[in-house]
Amino acid sequence: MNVPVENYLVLAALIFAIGCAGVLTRRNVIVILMSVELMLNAVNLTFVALSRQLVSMTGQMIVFFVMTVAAAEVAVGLAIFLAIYSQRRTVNADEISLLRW
Amino acid sequence: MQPEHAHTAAEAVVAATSLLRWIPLLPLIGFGVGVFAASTNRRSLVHVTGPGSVLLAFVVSVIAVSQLWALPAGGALVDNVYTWISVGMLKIDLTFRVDALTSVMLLIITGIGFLIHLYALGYMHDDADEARFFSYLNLFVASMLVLVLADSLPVVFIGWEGVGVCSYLLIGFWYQDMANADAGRKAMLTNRVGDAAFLIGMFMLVWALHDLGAASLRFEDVNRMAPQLGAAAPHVVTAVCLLLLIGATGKSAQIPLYVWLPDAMAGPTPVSALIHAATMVTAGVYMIARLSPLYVLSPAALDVVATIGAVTALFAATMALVQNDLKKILAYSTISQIGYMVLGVGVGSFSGGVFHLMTHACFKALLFLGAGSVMHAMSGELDVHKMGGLKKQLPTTRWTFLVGCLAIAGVPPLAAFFSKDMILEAAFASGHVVLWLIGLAAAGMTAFYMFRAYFLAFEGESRVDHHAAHHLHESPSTMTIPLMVLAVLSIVAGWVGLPHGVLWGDRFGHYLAPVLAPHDALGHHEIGGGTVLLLTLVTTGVAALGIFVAYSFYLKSPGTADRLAERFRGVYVVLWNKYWVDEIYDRLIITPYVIFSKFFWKVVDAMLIDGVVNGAGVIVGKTSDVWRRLESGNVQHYAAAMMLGAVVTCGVYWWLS
Amino acid sequence: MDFLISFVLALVALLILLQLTVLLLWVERKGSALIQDRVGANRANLFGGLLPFNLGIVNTLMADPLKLFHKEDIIPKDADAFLHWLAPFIAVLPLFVTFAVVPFGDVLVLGERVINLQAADVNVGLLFVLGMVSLGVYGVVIGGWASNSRYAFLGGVRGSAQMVSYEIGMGLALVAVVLTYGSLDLQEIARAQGQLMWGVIPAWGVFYQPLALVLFFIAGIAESKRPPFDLPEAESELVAGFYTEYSGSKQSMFMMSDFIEVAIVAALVTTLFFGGWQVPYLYRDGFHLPGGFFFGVPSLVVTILQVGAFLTKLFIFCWLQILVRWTYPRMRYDQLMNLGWKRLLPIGLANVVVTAVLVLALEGFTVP
Amino acid sequence: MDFPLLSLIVWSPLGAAIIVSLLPSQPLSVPRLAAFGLGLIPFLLSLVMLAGFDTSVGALQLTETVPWMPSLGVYYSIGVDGFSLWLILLTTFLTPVVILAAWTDIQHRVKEFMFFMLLLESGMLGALVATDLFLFFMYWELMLFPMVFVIGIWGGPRRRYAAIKFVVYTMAGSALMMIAMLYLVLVHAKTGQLSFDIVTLYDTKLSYAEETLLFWAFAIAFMIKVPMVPFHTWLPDAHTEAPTGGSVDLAGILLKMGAYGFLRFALPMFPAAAQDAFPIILALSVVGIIYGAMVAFPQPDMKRLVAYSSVSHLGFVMLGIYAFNRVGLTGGVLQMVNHGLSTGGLFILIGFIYDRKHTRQISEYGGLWKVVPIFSALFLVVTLSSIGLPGLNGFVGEFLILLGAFRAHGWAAAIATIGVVLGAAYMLTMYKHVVFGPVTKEENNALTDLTPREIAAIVPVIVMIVWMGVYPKPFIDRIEPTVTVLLQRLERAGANRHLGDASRGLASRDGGSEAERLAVVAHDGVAP
Amino acid sequence: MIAFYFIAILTLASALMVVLHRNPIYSALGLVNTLFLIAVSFVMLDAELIAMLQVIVYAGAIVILFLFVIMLLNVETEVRTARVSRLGTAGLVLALLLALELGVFALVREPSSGTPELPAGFGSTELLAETLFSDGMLSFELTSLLLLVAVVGAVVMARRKVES
Repeated sequence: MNVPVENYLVLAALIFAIGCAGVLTRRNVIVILMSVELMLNAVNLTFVALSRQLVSMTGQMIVFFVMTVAAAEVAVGLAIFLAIYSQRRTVNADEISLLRW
Repeated sequence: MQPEHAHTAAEAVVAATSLLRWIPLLPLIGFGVGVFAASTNRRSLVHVTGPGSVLLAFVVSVIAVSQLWALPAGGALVDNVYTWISVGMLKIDLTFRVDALTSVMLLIITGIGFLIHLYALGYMHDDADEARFFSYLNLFVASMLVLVLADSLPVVFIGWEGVGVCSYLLIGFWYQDMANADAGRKAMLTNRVGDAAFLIGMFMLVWALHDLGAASLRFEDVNRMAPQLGAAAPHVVTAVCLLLLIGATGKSAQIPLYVWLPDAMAGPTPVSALIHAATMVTAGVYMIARLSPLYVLSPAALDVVATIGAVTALFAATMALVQNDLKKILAYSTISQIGYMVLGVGVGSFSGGVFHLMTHACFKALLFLGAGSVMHAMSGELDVHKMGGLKKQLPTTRWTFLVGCLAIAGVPPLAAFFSKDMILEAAFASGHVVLWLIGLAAAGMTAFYMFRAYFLAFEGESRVDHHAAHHLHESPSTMTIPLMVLAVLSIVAGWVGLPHGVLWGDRFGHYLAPVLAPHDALGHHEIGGGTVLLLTLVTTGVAALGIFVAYSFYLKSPGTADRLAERFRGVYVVLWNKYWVDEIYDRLIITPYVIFSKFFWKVVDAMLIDGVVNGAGVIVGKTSDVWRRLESGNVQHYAAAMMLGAVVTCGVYWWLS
Repeated sequence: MDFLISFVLALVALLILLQLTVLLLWVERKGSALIQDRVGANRANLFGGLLPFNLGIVNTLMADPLKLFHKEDIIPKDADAFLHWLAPFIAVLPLFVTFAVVPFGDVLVLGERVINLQAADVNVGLLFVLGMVSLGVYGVVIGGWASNSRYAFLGGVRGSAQMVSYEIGMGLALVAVVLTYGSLDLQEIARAQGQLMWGVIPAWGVFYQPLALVLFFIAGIAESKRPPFDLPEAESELVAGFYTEYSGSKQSMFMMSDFIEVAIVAALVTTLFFGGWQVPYLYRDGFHLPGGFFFGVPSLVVTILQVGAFLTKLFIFCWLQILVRWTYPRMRYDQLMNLGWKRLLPIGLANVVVTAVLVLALEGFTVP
Repeated sequence: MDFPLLSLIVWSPLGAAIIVSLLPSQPLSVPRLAAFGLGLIPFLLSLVMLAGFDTSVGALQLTETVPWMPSLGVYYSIGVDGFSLWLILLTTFLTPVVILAAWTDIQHRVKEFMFFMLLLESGMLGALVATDLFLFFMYWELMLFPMVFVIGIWGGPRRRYAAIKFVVYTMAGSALMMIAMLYLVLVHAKTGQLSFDIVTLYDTKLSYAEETLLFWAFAIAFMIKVPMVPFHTWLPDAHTEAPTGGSVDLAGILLKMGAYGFLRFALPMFPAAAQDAFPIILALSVVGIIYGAMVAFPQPDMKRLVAYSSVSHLGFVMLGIYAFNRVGLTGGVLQMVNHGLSTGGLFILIGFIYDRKHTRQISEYGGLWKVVPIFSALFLVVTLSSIGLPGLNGFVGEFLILLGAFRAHGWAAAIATIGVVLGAAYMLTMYKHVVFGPVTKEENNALTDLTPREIAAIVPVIVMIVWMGVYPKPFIDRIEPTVTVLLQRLERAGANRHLGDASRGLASRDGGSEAERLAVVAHDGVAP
Repeated sequence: MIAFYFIAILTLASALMVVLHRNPIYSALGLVNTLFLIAVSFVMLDAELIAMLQVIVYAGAIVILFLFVIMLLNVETEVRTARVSRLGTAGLVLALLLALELGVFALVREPSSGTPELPAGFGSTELLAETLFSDGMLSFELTSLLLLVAVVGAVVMARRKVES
């Protein structure tokens, strides 16, 4: 199958944009985190597509790392949300402003 | 420093020796011992070392002087100790040098110094801080000796400031009384003003000489180069002379810097005698005499010198007229007498100045010690109006004091008769008739106020209050012996400098001649013997008049003075308040200085500069207070910012590519 | 032609799986009866008992599915209809796919054509298996959540936690195996087990990785939510756990998924630890007994023997699981978690490390 | 010199600091004794260095060069010459003294205090020996922070303010300096050689504009450190709030860094610009002399007074440096050491009395001589040295400075000379109020005189004060050659084009330049 | 090609679902769907291993975690505010711009000259492993460290919740 790499890139771009929109528009932190995952995956897709294009494994390697980091991020992030929720009974981004000023 | 050098300097034999360093060193050792004694209070120790060290110094000085006399006239002993400072062309050796002039000073300092130490033994006997006193006194002697032994201006300056500090310490010796401390500080600061001028003078001189290729401040170099200098840069010479003169006025309590001396009487009387009468205060005169070859090159400067001297002499004398404090009277008389010396050197009679310096050292020391003895007896009372009729209780003191008065009044054949005459004669001869008249008036006043003091204190009926009266007593022998010795000296000291033609003539002048600038350097005409005789009679007459007036006012018909005071109220008040000079200085200098200091501190420093500094801090704080608001704490805002950044970045990148 | 073959292969795999599940349904019923010393399913019958002997098995095979698929499909009120409908499919589909990578035989030689007896030859088969199995969770979670019922919800939550936890143990066990055989391809692993250890013992995983076997087996049972790990569907606590609110065909799908998981676990155990389709000493040309004896066997027969061996082993391990299911009591939830995180995980890690060290140390240890 | 003596001197305090920090902090005597003992090591080493110092050479000696970041042209290159020699000795000399003096002054966190003092010493030494701009800058900062901590932790009530003020002031300068430094290096890199070595950078070709800007960047940094009016207000606060040890090191060495910076960097690197800057700097130093003296006069707080006196004294130093002739420069360098000793001594003594009474208000004292004669006597000596009494160290420096300055800029020197009088004014006034007069405060009668330990701390300082006053020649002899070198540098860059008429006329007369002629004269003492 | 567009459209659809659906559960499902489809794309890009990892890590672990937390907190569906917040609009605009730009990037450059032929075993475990343990060694170790830290951190966080 010979899909030109541009298609994947555009696809990735769109997914990324969608992720951005999610991060910016949603109030629920969990969903925001999901959107972040979307963005990460968009990047992954780009990497893989390009590694295919450039015939180099490095791209895939980076994807590997990205996944690991994502896993860590989610674990910690969700744990934080749990903690916050137990304190403030909310998971709405605009109601959590611990770092205010 | 190389002998041949000195040869070219003053065509005279210069003998190197390592003896001289001991002269200042001995008192210095005494000082060290004194410090040790003071810190571990072993008072008995200083009884030996205090006077002892000075005595030894005296002995060594005598030896040195005798060696000097062994040399042909104009010779000198030189002791090069070590190089003090040496930068590039500037090489300052710590070198001691004894020539005629120095030898005179040496003997005065060590000799009279010893006597006064002796006197102090008795005077300070029941003072707890005796040890400290003697250590200071020794230190003073040491510095004074450095001053006179020095062969270059900077080394002179060491002694110059050293004696200043010592006088500061000794004036404030009884530090418990703030007044004394203030007096000490006043002395120090006033001197400092002079010293600053002195320094600048030195700088000018050294660079001027440097441009002539001989950057040195050694006296023989200076004096040797003086003619060239005068030719090359006469204005420089004048400036240097005047600056050094200011220094001298500070040290020698001349107008305008005399104000410290009267207050300096706060110190113990031996100090007044030694420092503020015999030695230190004459340093200025010594210095001018020392640099006479330079001074003679600038008639203008010399005129200034002479004028200052004469005016001071009269001015101080007038103030002395109305003083009631015995020591104050003596203080003003000292100022006035030094005025004479300055007048003397000013009119070119350097030997005359030094001559009067020597005689004055004798009789003024005598007078002070006498006053001290009186004080001792009167348990600290100094007001002449509270004395009277002391001659019964204090015979020795009385006689010696009387001798002193006669001497200072210029009664022949006592000391001042010859020295003062020599100066006045020189003044007249050099054509400064006005100055001569002033001097004459001053002479008359001197006679008057000295005898006023004498009559009030020793003659007439006693006005001593009772509790002081019942333990009136003659001072111990340690005090009286010096008095007698000094009395004798005051009588005979003048005989070494008789007028020309009279007996052996002016031996003193001859002795000093090689060192000092030639008497006729100013080219003033020699005057005939007749005139000399006339002048002598006039002065003597004036002196006698003064004595008589004093007698009639205070002994024959007491109260006349008060009536006069009533009559000439204004004059009296002015004199009584010493022309308000202190007050004027206070208003003109000190108060503004303090005000400005406070202004600089509180306004410029605290408000202006720190205002800017702290202001900067405040501004930063305020601005960040504004920016801070950006930290909404809402994650999405940050995310939005990031996003915006990304968009912009990409946009820019795209734009560029 | 190729397409046809792969289609056939896929079909075969699917058939094996489906038959197996239905069979297991009956085996479980009869087996439990046997263990509990009772008769078990014996009512359904053909021809109204005209026949002298009871064809219970056939009946059961036919009857149970029929009954289930004819029942009414109830969607509870306030349930999220879509997800409620979706859940069972999510539960079943990945499992079907999973079986595709399991080799049920070596090769079938038809004329010049050599067919690899494996539905889908994925060179990362093992990972594929793991991935699919992990997808199975969603059925549970969504089903539990969608049916808007406390019991179901709790079942879903339990299920998610449990399965995520035990995947790790499972993964670690597999890692050890992979290290040993140096491949992720199940077929290769199976082939690798054809060699002999010291010329006698077949190089099966059980001999190389006994510990891994235990771990995998336990984790497998946990993954398939069967007792003693059946917390998500604990009858005595949560009625029927995540599928409380299901009935009819959907419920049957959940049950099917249950049995399919049993089958898959069995298949994996077989393939990874018991030589898969391997028959000891049997090679493509025949038996090579230790000591140089040789009996030639036609390759078709070889293939049949191997497939037969595979199926036999499969049955054995299914039966083993059923035995476990009816033998052990249910664990408490904390015990479950402790076992997963504090026992299996460390042991698994240790096993991996030791294996890795050994692999490096003595080269010959790795089989191929 | 194969044996890395200089490095040893620089690093030994650091080692000492580390050792001290590892020791137990209780009992307090442990860190104190350790710090004192270890603090002596660098001093002894520096004495060895002094012995090995070649008097006849003006260039850098005992140099060491080790590649540090060769790719950046950064080398660990150090050396010592007449400028740094005595300051190094002063540093190593003062540190043990300070530790001894701060024995009881510091009661809490003694170990940390000692650690910082030693660290500070190391930093100061490093800055003094560094001949690589980068290295110097590093030490320059390393020198800053221990002092900040010392002020900020052990300081007085307003220590926070003082410490921050100190930091911000200095950092402001440092920032400028760093920029200039980098710029200079980059300009030099155009020659294809990337180097931070100052001797190399001396010969960087700069346009006059560049040179001027760079000079001012450096100069301001150093002027703040000196400090020159109007950058001085950090000093009184820092001094007042700092503990005794801090004040002594601050006055003793830190302030010298400014003037030293001028000598080592600003002047030789930007000779022309440096000399054209003379009107401003000269004016500021003279203003500083008078202004400092005047502001010092009404100060109610002893330390503040002494702090302002430092402003005045450092003004003298700058004046001497800007005389641009042998005498003035030598005097300036010498005066740095003098000021270090006398002001250091003053702070030590004030610290002693502060230990007893816990106030520095002059009005709180009076009549101390009666109570604590030994203290008063020593205080007297140090005071006199501070007001430049001939025979004590202060005079020699002042004399040479004024002499030199008088040659270059007569009026400036003349005005500055007034500073001598004013100096006496405030010092003696303070001394009078503290020591003379009746004992006004009752509790002062309870004051105890100096302990042997305290005497041991201050006496070495006084010995040095007297020695340098009575026999300064050895000191001058080691400074002078370096001065000559510097003068020749300045000369080549057209020095003394701004010097007084006299010298210009003279230069025209014997054709020779100030520096050369002085160099000639140097050999045969008095020129015939 | 068709397959790609099919997959792509599905992917975008499910991605949109993540962002748009008010119910977190659906978002999560949308996410897992997207991820799975991306995995498929990976397979199409001859990155099978990555694809599998994608499924295992994301689908198998991460999203389950999401679901778990969502259910644990049982987050109610978001109440959609009447008007879209300023931030929301800004976000949308930004997202669009970004998509535009990135897309433009991808498209303006001259089209890639077909897809290169791959060497045998590209994307295989061995190759990835080699790259990973040669070039990426350090990063690998660091990542492992990061994971450890993350675990500890997560535990600590969760613990605090339990205590309070």
